[in-house]
Amino acid sequence: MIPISWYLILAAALFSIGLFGVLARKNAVAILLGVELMLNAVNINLVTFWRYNAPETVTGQVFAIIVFAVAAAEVAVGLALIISIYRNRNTIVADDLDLMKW
Amino acid sequence: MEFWKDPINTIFASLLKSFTSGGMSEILATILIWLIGILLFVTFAMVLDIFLVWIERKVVARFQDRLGPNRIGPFGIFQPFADIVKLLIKEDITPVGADVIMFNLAPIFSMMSVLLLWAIMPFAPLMVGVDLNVGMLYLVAAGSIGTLSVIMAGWASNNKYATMGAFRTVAQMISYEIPMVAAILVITVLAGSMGAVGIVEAQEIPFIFYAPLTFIIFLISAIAELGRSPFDLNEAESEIVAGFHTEYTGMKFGLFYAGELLHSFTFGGFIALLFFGGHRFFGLEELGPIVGALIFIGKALFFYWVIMWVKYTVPRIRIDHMLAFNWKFLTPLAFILLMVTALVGRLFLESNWLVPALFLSNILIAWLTVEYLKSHARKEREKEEALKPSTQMTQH
Amino acid sequence: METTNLIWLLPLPPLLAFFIIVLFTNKSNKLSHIIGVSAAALSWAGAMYVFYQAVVDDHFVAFTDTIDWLPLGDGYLEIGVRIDPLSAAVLFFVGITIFMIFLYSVGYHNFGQPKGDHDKQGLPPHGATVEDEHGHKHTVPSVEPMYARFFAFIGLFAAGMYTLVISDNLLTLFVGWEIMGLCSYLLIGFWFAKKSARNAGIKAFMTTRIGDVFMLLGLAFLYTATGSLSYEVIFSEATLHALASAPAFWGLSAAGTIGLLLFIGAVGKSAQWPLHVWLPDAMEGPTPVSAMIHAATMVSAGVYMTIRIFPLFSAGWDHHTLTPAMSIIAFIGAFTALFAATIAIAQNDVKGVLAYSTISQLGFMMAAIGIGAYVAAAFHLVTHAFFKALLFLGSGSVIHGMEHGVLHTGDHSVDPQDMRNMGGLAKKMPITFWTFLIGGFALSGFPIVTAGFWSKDEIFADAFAHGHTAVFVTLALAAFLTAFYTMRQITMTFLGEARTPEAEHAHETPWTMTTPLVILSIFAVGFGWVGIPEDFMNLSLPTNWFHSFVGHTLPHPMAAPVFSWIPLGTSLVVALGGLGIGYLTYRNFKSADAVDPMRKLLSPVYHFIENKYYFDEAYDYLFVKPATWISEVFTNKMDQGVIDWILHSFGTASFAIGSTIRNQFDTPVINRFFGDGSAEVVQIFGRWLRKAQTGRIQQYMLSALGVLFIIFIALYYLVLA
Amino acid sequence: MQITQILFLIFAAIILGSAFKVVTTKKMIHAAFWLIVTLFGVAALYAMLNAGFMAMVQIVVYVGAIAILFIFAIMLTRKELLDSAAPLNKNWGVAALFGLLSFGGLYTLLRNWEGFSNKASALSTDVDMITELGTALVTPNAYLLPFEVASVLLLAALIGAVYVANEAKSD
Repeated sequence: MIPISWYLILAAALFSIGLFGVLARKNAVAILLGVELMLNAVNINLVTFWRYNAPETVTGQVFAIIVFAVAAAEVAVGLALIISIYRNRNTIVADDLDLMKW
Repeated sequence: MEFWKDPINTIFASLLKSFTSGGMSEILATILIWLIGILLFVTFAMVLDIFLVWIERKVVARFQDRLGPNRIGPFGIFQPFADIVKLLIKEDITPVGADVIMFNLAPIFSMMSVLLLWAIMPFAPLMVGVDLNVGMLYLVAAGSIGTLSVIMAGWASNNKYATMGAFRTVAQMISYEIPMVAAILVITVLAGSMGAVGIVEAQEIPFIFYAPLTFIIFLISAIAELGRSPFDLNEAESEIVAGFHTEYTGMKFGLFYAGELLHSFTFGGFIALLFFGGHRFFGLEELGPIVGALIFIGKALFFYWVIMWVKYTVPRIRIDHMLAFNWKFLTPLAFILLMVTALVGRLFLESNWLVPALFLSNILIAWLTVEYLKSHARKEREKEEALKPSTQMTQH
Repeated sequence: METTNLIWLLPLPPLLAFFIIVLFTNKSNKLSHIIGVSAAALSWAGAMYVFYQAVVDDHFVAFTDTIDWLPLGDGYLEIGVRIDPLSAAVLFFVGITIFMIFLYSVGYHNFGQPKGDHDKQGLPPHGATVEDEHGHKHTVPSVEPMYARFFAFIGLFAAGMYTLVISDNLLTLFVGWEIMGLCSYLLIGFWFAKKSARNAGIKAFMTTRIGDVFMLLGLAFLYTATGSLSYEVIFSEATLHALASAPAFWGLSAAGTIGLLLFIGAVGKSAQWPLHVWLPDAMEGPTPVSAMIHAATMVSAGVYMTIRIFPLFSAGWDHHTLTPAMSIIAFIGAFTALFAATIAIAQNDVKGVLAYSTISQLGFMMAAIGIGAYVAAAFHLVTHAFFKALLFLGSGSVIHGMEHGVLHTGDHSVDPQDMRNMGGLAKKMPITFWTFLIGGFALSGFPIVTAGFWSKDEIFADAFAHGHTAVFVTLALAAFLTAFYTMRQITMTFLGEARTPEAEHAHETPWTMTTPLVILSIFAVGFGWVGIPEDFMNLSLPTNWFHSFVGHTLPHPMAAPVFSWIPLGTSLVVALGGLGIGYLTYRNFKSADAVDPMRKLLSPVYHFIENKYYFDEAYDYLFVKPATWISEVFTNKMDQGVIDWILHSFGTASFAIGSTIRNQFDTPVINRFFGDGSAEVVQIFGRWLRKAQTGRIQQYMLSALGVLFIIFIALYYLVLA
Repeated sequence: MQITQILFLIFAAIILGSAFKVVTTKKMIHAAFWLIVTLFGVAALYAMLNAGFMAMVQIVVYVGAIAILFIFAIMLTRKELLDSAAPLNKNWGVAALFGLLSFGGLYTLLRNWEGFSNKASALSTDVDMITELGTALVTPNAYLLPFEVASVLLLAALIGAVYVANEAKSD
């Protein structure tokens, strides 16, 4: 049997990779991709904790489903914003979008 | 007659015995037999596919008042083999600037999305690949792999028409997935299960009598998912050459083509499963799983024929009409049906009046819909007539 | 399915119809009325099923079901449904009348007729000109311009009424109550472009609001005293005993006070004196509305509620001496019954008579509850709902017929609602006449056959048997007047010869209007037979079904009064006498501008009665004018003169102080030193710091994360390790 | 080594490898496809955790909708795909450090948790998890309110996305 630690370490690694993507990618869409990786890592944790610690309840799965809904909403709005920015500024490089500076 | 009662498990047991007697470990033997089973199953599907090509060509010929293939073999039945040979010896072109890996993966994914569906097809009791308790969700999930293959093909071809075709297909498939899921949910509500076997078991009376309108919605959205006429905008040859598979030649094209035909047949099977009791046929299925499987395949062929019938009689519709039809009509109707079915099903729970009540509510909704459409059409007509310049004014 | 589940669903179809019509189908008259009428039919069918289930059960107590609704601090506020015998009986007539009235409205609002020539939203339809195949122009009735809206409103109303009837607690009852109040306002002012309709709507709303405020006070008192509003809790023996023994003030117990406060709500809703003034004005609305809201259902809600809370105000009653609260209710009921009946005899508007008649009949019921005749009140409530709805719909049919005549002659100065302009309509509108006659006789209590006779007789018997002579005499007088004005109305409207050309061209109304009349008239006659006392005329008849059914709503059902010839005789005399005298007085009323025979008879008093005892004017002088005057005085004198002056002087003073401080302290010290100085410091600092603001989101994230990590590591090593 | 453990390691390798490709690959469209591979891997993990429903929802929602949406967005913004330019910004070193830091921090925290090497208890087979889940989502005392709020959120996101991305007709 697989101990819970394997899943947790995998999730932590996936989360860190996603974090790196968010921090380091130039393209705004790629940043969102990183966010998706992080959300997936969270979901792995939720489902794992459900399976290992409280399999008789459904709490973990419900949490994960809510995360799905939030992720879908986040992607829809995020991508709409990116497309809107692309139309107006003709770029989606995060570093070029620096109107809000001194 | 063990074999007659439960063919799959009998074969499995005897094979396992002969393998393990040769000194093989049990797990390894099981996995090996499974792989052989899958291989046989897929081969069956592919052979069936070859005949589907022949049937398709024959039927379309009849619809168009032609004879169809009639040279090779009796009734031209070996025509598909000739086709295969032709496809195999064609030059295999990969366009310049194409994304090679994705370009080659796309046809495989396309075929895979169809074959995945066969895993949950309940041909008969005890003759089902795997009885997933989330079977209907699996159907939708496999559909999204199909979407993926289309977008891969369209993107990787490095061709404007291919990309455009892929865009169209994806827009269509994602849109029509919604009424299809709603229709499946209606069935789930009625059957109280998402598993294919559970749905068949719940159909003492076929679900077509519970939900005739849902059947129509499912049929329409299934045809749209398949991308067959009248929803074949993805390969509208007068507009975008051949859509996402413009750049494919030879057997890669063949895979797309065969995938589409097998997909249609599979959806025929799912229609039979969801609405017409699967392998049930007036108690005939009691004779044994093999008879049940034959009944199931017969029903699937019938609905495959219905899909062909639609394809060769209805002309292609415009893209904005296609989207408007889905979002403004099919989706709301599907959700209304879902709500009404849930409500009526709850009201007449475990009552003898359930079927008549559901049937009547469906009829009522259909009637109201038609009335609404009529009034809407009248209003649109009036609006258009008001826009026309009045000819009487100029005469005075 | 479970009956309780069905009960939950009863208000749903009309409510859905309301939303569907308002949101989607308001452009289509046909769809709207199909949805509206079928919703009413669905609810009706459900109500009948529930009623049937209640009736066939020999040991029927109640269908109840509760769910948790609003989470409160320490538990849930529960709502639920409860159908006991009383609400089953109410549900029965509510279902039928609402369905009938929906159906009737289709014809009343001229469905299927062409659009009017000059019809505008907010005005009654004026008729349309059509050309037939020969090129002749006809004026025909035109369809109501706000047809769909009407069905939406009455749908919402029906939902409110069903909610009220099925609820098992006073809170949801109050919710339904207020929904109906709103709908009543909307529907009275349905033709909002008419000033009179607008004012009538406001008047109805404001008047009932007075009652509702008191009712809310009563609910609040009740909730504080018992911690619940559910019938089961508040009508339990223990609670009632506790409430009855807790003194409130003026010699009333807490139970009596709560009962009276709630009763004031019912006074407003059921238009009892002194809050009766809104109901006659409410006749400005379309007739189906008058029938539904102001005769059959909404005003009945007040009586229903009063019957419902009977255990409250009768707590501590020993079946001999009435409790103070009961006496007050009996007094108001009896007084209203007589008082409204006198007004009704001088009304010329066909609906006006019925409006006052309604007030009077509701007074009968209130008086009956007041003297403890629980079942009699409920019985009269049901029978009255049937025959009053019938009468109102009949009068609507008459008006509709007369409007047809008006359109035909084209003389719009003739009021189609004035009874003096009618006469001889019996021949023109036979179905309307016969059904109206049945309704009128039921209202007057025509012996043996009609429902009104049995219910009124039971009230008389109760009043007499328990020795409430004053109430008995008052009600008998009122019943006499009732028979008199009913016969006056029938004679003036239907009998004799047509007094105007319009009446000659009146026309029978379409089937959607006459069918409800016929159906309701069956109930107006037949429903009385379920409540025939078993010892009537000392015969031994079958058991009084209604009494034993509804009586079991109370934990200790009261015995029916023993038969006595005196109330029966009184009842016969007043009914037949009133009808006879009415016919004799008015059969010679020949011309539209003839003087009313009663005017000669009672010359000074008549004027008084004709003007409804000047109640409207009195309220105008007592409340409306003073309120206006006080507000004017306050704006002109107090507000502008005194208060503004004080404010202005404050202003001047503070201005003086302020300018001193500003010049001496603020400008030199604060501005120059602290203000500018600090700004400069901030500017220098900011110039240095702004380099950090790169506008690059990822760099911000990096720095945020960096700080997070530092804090986290610090915490980890300081706290955890 | 048991078969399940081998399977887990294979899937973990797929997930982490493809995730790494997602954040480093130059071509955006490839990044999106690598994301799909990751998502499939995560779905497989769900299946291994006896959460078949979650696995299917993962594929339907993430692969069928979210990933396709990403591909659409990438194609719509392809004018400057930066396929040739460096995919990472100049802070990537710090970012990598932070990524490692977060992994290290999480690992440290987890290692000190006493339940770190828990084994899964057997799942009772007589309970239908999907039915339980569905009931829980519509039971007022369970998760009805979060469910409703999530649906409102989705509706708001739908309207917002349409509004934001809709090109204003300038006429």
